[in-house]
Amino acid sequence: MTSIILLSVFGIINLFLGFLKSNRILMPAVVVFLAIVFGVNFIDWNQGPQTHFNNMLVIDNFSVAFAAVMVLSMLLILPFSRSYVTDENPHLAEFYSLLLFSLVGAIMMVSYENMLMLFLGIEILSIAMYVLAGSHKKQLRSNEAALKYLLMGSFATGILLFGIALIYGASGTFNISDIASFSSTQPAGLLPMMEVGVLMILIGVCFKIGAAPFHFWTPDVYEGTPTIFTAYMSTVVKTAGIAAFYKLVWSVFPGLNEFWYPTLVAITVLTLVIGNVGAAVQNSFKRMLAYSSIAHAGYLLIALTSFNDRSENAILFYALAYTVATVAAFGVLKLVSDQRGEEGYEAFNGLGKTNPLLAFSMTVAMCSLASIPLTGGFFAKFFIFGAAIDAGAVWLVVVAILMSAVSIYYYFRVVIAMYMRDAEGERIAVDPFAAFMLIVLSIFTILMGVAPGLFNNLL
Amino acid sequence: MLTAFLLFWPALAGLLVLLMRGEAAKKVALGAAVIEFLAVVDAMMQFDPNAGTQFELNLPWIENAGIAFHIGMDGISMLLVFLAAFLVPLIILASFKHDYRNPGTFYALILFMQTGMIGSFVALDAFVFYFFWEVALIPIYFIAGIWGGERRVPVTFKFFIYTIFGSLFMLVGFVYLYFQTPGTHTSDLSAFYQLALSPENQSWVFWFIFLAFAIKMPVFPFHTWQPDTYTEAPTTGTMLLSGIMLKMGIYGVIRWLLPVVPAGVAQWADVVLVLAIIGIIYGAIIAIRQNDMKRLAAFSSISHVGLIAAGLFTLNMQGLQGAMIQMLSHGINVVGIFFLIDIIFRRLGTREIKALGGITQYGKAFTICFMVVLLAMVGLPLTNGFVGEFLLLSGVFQYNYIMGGVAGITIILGAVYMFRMFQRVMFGEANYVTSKFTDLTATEMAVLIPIIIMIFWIGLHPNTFLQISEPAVRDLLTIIKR
Amino acid sequence: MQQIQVPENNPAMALLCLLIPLLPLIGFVINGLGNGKLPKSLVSLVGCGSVLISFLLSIYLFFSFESGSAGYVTEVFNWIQVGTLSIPFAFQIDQLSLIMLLLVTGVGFVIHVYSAGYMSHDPGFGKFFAFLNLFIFSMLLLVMGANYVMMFIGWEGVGLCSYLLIGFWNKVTPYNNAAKKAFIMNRIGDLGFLLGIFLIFMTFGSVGYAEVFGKAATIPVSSEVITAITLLLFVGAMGKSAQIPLYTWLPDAMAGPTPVSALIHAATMVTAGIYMVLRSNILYTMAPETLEVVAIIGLATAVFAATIGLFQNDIKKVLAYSTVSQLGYMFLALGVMAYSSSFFHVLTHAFFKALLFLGAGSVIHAMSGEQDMRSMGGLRKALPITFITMLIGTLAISGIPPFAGFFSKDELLAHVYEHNKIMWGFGVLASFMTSFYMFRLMFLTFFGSFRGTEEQRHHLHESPASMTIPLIILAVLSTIGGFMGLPPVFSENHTLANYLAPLFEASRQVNPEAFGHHMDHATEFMLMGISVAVALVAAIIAYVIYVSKKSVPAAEGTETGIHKVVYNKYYIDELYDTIIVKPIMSLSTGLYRFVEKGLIDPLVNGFGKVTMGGGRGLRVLQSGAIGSYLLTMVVGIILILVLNFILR
Amino acid sequence: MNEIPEVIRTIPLNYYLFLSTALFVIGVTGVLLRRNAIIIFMCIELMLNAVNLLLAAFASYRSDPNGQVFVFFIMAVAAAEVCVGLAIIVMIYRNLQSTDVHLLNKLKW
Repeated sequence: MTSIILLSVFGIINLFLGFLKSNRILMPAVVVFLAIVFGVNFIDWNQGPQTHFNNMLVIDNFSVAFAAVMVLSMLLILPFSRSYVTDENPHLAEFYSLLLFSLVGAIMMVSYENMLMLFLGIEILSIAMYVLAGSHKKQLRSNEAALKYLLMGSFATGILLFGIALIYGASGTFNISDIASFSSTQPAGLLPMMEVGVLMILIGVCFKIGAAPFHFWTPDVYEGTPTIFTAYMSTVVKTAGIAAFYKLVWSVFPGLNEFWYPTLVAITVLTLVIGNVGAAVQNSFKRMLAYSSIAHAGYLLIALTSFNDRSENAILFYALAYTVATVAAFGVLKLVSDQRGEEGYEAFNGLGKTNPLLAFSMTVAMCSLASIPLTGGFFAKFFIFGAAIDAGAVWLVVVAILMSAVSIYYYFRVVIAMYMRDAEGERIAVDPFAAFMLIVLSIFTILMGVAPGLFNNLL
Repeated sequence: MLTAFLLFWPALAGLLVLLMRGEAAKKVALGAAVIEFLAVVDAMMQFDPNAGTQFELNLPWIENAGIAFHIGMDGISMLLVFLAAFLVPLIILASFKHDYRNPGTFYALILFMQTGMIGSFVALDAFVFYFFWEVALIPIYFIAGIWGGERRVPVTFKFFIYTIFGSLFMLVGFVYLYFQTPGTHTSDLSAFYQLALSPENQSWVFWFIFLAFAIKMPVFPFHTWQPDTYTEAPTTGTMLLSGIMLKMGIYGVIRWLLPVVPAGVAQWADVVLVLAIIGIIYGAIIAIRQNDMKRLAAFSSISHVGLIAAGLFTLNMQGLQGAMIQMLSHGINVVGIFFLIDIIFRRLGTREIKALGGITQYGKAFTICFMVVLLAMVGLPLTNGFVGEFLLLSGVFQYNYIMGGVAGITIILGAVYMFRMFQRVMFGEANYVTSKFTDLTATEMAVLIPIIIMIFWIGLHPNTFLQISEPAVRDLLTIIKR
Repeated sequence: MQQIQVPENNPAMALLCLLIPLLPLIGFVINGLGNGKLPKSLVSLVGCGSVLISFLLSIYLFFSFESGSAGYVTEVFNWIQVGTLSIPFAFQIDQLSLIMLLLVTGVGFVIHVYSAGYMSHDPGFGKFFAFLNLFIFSMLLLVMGANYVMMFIGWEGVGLCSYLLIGFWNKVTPYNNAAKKAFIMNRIGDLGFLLGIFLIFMTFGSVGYAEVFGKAATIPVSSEVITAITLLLFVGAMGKSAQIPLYTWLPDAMAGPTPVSALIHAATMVTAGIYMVLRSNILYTMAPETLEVVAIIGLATAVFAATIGLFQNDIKKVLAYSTVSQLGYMFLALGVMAYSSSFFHVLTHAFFKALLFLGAGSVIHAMSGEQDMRSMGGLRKALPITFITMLIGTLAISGIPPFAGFFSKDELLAHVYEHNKIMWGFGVLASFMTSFYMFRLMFLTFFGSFRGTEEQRHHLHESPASMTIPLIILAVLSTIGGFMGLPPVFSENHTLANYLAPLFEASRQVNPEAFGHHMDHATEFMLMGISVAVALVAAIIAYVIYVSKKSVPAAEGTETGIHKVVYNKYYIDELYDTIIVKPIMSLSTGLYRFVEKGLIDPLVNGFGKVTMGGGRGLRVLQSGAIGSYLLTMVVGIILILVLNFILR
Repeated sequence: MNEIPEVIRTIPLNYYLFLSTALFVIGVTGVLLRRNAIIIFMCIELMLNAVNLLLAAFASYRSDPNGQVFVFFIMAVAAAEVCVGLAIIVMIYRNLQSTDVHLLNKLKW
């Protein structure tokens, strides 16, 4: 709870800092803010569920853990925003503040106890992202991304709200434990209204995490959005969405599992296939990462469909591993595309020779995303598959591994470009902070791959 | 602790080598590999074949998931660790004449790979095994992809994806088995051995796990990555792949398939044997007309491995022990033959059989070495190839007369393609290309002499090695037949 | 029941047994590694010396062996031990291996000495001796081994040496092809042998002779498994001893230097098949069906090869076909269970065929490498010793008394006569042809006038002593060799048969009739008479054609009709080429092109292609237009609702 | 709010449900059919208002203020969305001199 308040306050303070003449203070300030939030967040660790706002928010280990992952994500992304930190950028403070505010929404999404909070969290997060997607005002691509995101996002919100309304109509409450008990006390089967409502909520959340067939915005928006915010979207937004989804599955509608299982599985399979196959044909690295984020949503959905107590730990581990690797990938992409002006695979040609560090951390990130052992991604997928196999969904896992094989194709294309093609560009200048962060990310990824026991049973 | 040393020493040395440049990297890498070899020899001296698994180390790894870092060696592991430790120094030495770009990285990758391979040979926990299984793959991917021939990128890429594709199925199989273990689940080998799955489940789990091994070996028809990769990879990579890595697949079958899903094996053994035997004949027949020596050796490897695979599934003493000794022999021979091919390629700039001829007039020592390796490859008695081939064929014959007979054709076809190649390359009149040939240098001799010694050692006194694995294989058969 | 003793290991005896093969091996290593560095004198000293010592040791062994006793086994070390399969590296010393030892080392030594002269101008002198020594080593393992796998070691080893020596002049591609062909055809037989060994192991649980033969008698006669074992082993023998259909390599093997032809392809290696059958005689006795097959194939080979021999013009080719034919005889004898007669013929054949080959070598040496008899003629003046010794050889092989061949062949045919008169008839026919082509060879080579070039005429000379002395030794042996097995009409005491008797004791118990002599002396005399008459008639015909009429075989390519077919060896090589070699080659290309690159590889790549195709298909949906995105989403929503509610 | 006003009861709940659903579908259809970004945006607002109506009706029928509170939040959020949305549309108009969403298809595949 404290973290929500602190983030809001820091957001406002940050806006005021924007009045100062120099933008240089902003990034360190945000880092400090986030560090504080990260630390304070753990005050609630192991304190048992605490309710706030009239039972509308509940802070428990689950929300603390996911909040930590999200705050950490932003902390990890920040160093790569250095190219924005110039005195000419008049909106820097606003951007940072928006990020901080959106984080509030994200945390609300993982700690909601009431549908209203879910809705508000989603919107706080989304509206900030609409703005950030369009933050390159002069650039048509950015504009297009913002508009697409906005229109489709609010469309999806409409669907979500309609679902919430229908559930309210059926159960008479927005409180999730009440809904849960309501749905479990309907032995004769649920009202059709409730069922439609559940499906619509499902669809709304699927849109937010970019699951097929509601994923269409993802590649376009990711591609058009400035890289730093894309990184944010594909980590924080995705994590928040999947955690919220998990809460829906696990605590809001636990009695409905049988009802929506076929739908969920169909969406999962479709997401896996579209994400991976779509990524395989991309020529832009950034767009590939967008599709890959769809694919990873698919893997995470597998954990959701297994409905057992392994899944939350699996999801948390996965989210962490995915976040760390994705941030590294986007970080390197940002550095490379800033200086080579391209976002395609060719931009990485010969990076292994000109910038061994960038190439190495990119390779580690790709290995992690492709779930090669020695990296966190391997155990992430391992735990997810474990949860699914434990639930008996072997065939779903088979689909997933077929798609994993495809994923190796596109992740390793960049590795090939870096190590097996000849250099075209000059050496890329990397500021020390970013370099340090890349090293940290790589070590973290490998640490998760070598000692997964540290992270796998937190909840 | 000894096992842990054997396992991590190459990786540690690799980290050191990674930082070095130029000649120093080669030498340090060689030194590290030699130390590893000496350590393995020491381990072999201390090893008591009848005492089951030794030098065990069981550390908690992912405690809450029942996954432990459990390693150790029994006779079967011991032999393969020996093979890996024996070949890596030779492979490094064999590459001395090459000037690879970034030698530090190159040699470090070799050493990392050694750790991966040894790791998969000593793992006693399914996930430790899987972990090292994949870890071994990454270095070879880079070795082949960065330092390989013209078509290296697509070819190694295909290899990489294909292999991982198989491995992922194995992972699913392991995870499934893991959840079948009683209580708080564990992935320990012994727990897997005690599983009693229904035959239906064993049936599909068999294919999930076997797919990975079949691709790695490779067994017909999962082999298509192999000739291309062997041809395009730098010779060092080809040696690592064919000499040691391929054995991971065979080892996997022995350790992680046969005793784990015996009922599945019983259901599918015939199918696998037929595939393996098709592979024997198929690889051999195709090898006859190949023009690129490396590709020829690659197809011959398919044929040889087919026989080993067939031997594994006979589930009798001769078949399995034959597989053990043949793994050793094949590793040694194939490294020898690829090295000899590399010598020709480096001297003359071509591996095309059609372009060669009459080399024997310019390299007497070379001819002798080539001949010895060739004879070992065709399984002439008193060379190592014979012992394995004899036992394997005997095993297959005991399993089924007709299969044994058909598999036996390999000894004819093997002679056909090998002697055909040998004749065209070594005999006849020399041409303007081959007349540039010069005889072996001291470094090259240093690689070939240990190989030749081993060829005759295993050929003349195979019991040295057979007795190491015999008790372990016997125990394994008891588990399988329980 | 023959009991082979396995005495407590006598280290001295084991060492002695080990030394016999080891010495040639050492010779091989010295000459092999020293190839090109050691002086020729040292090379020949090491080469001949090692074999000589082996020979002397063999003699010692022979005389220290108690004749009439069963053999003994000395184990050197345990070679392969897997489960119940135990293969010791052990030697068995008994009557059979002792005589073979003497034969191999004795004839081997003689030929080594001969080679020192014959090869003296060759740059590969050291290499040659190394290979010869290696051959002796392998052959000794073959005959001394105490189990089938040991025999197989030697079996493959001699095959290798044969390969190396046939292709000795490896610059010449046809020679290399001949060598390769020999090795591969032998391998076909080896596969049969190998499978036979597996079956033996499965049936008897062992591969040692003592155990196998001990248990063999407990199996009913003509049981399937025994028949299968013996047939498989016989396939091996067919390859090694050049029987139909695996004989075509042997004539080609004449590409090797002549001493090689004498040693390997006449005297020793090719008789390995007979040795093997003799060794396993109990198994064969238990399988009468197999014996019948052996007899028929032997007879067919004897006749068939002899017909080809009739019109060959290459002096060595004639001898080669003659060898094939004689080997056929030996198998014929085995087939009628005349085991000791067959072995008798092995011995005499070794003497006279080695002699003939060496003689031919001497001729070739004198003719500067010319092998075509059409270019020879009248050589008896220039090469008197060669002529006389070869004449003795010819008389011996044709079966003219009192030379060695007469006794062995006569004994052999007598047994065939007892078994089957028709077979005997064909045997006599082959004998007739043998006599004809041998005398044809003699007449074309040594009689008439010289038909070679001037240069060759100048060069004509008798060979050096190192070559003629071996000829003389062998000529003596060919002359007196027959007396170790006098027929019953002359002597009741058949030395060789009596010596070998313990070997066949078990067989005798299984099938006593085959070992009894029921023939009366009149028949015996009649058979002898017919043989001799036939041989003489053939010789006279040859004399008339080639000496009186002075006809010379036509030049290449002018043969017609049957003559042409026979001259071209019935086109068997071409037939094999068409039905086996070419199909395999096309199969190789076909499998690679159509199955590997046309089916399996595309299937694997197909996975990738489908993925990429699917990806490109997805791009159609990802059109960039918000409208279509929203539409697809709505379609998705509707689908979900429909599937969940209407189609439930 | 102990008693539900009779006047609300006179209209069955299903009517509200059908009306809001119809409004919602009209909104969706509008979104699908129109090309002008502003009109699409208005259609989305229509969808949200359909939800608002539904919530209000449910709330009234249940005499539960929660639903009505929710409506306020939706309104507030919608306002925020409109702010941002119009700003984005203005931004696009500046760059493109049009608000036709069909012109925005540079990002695809």
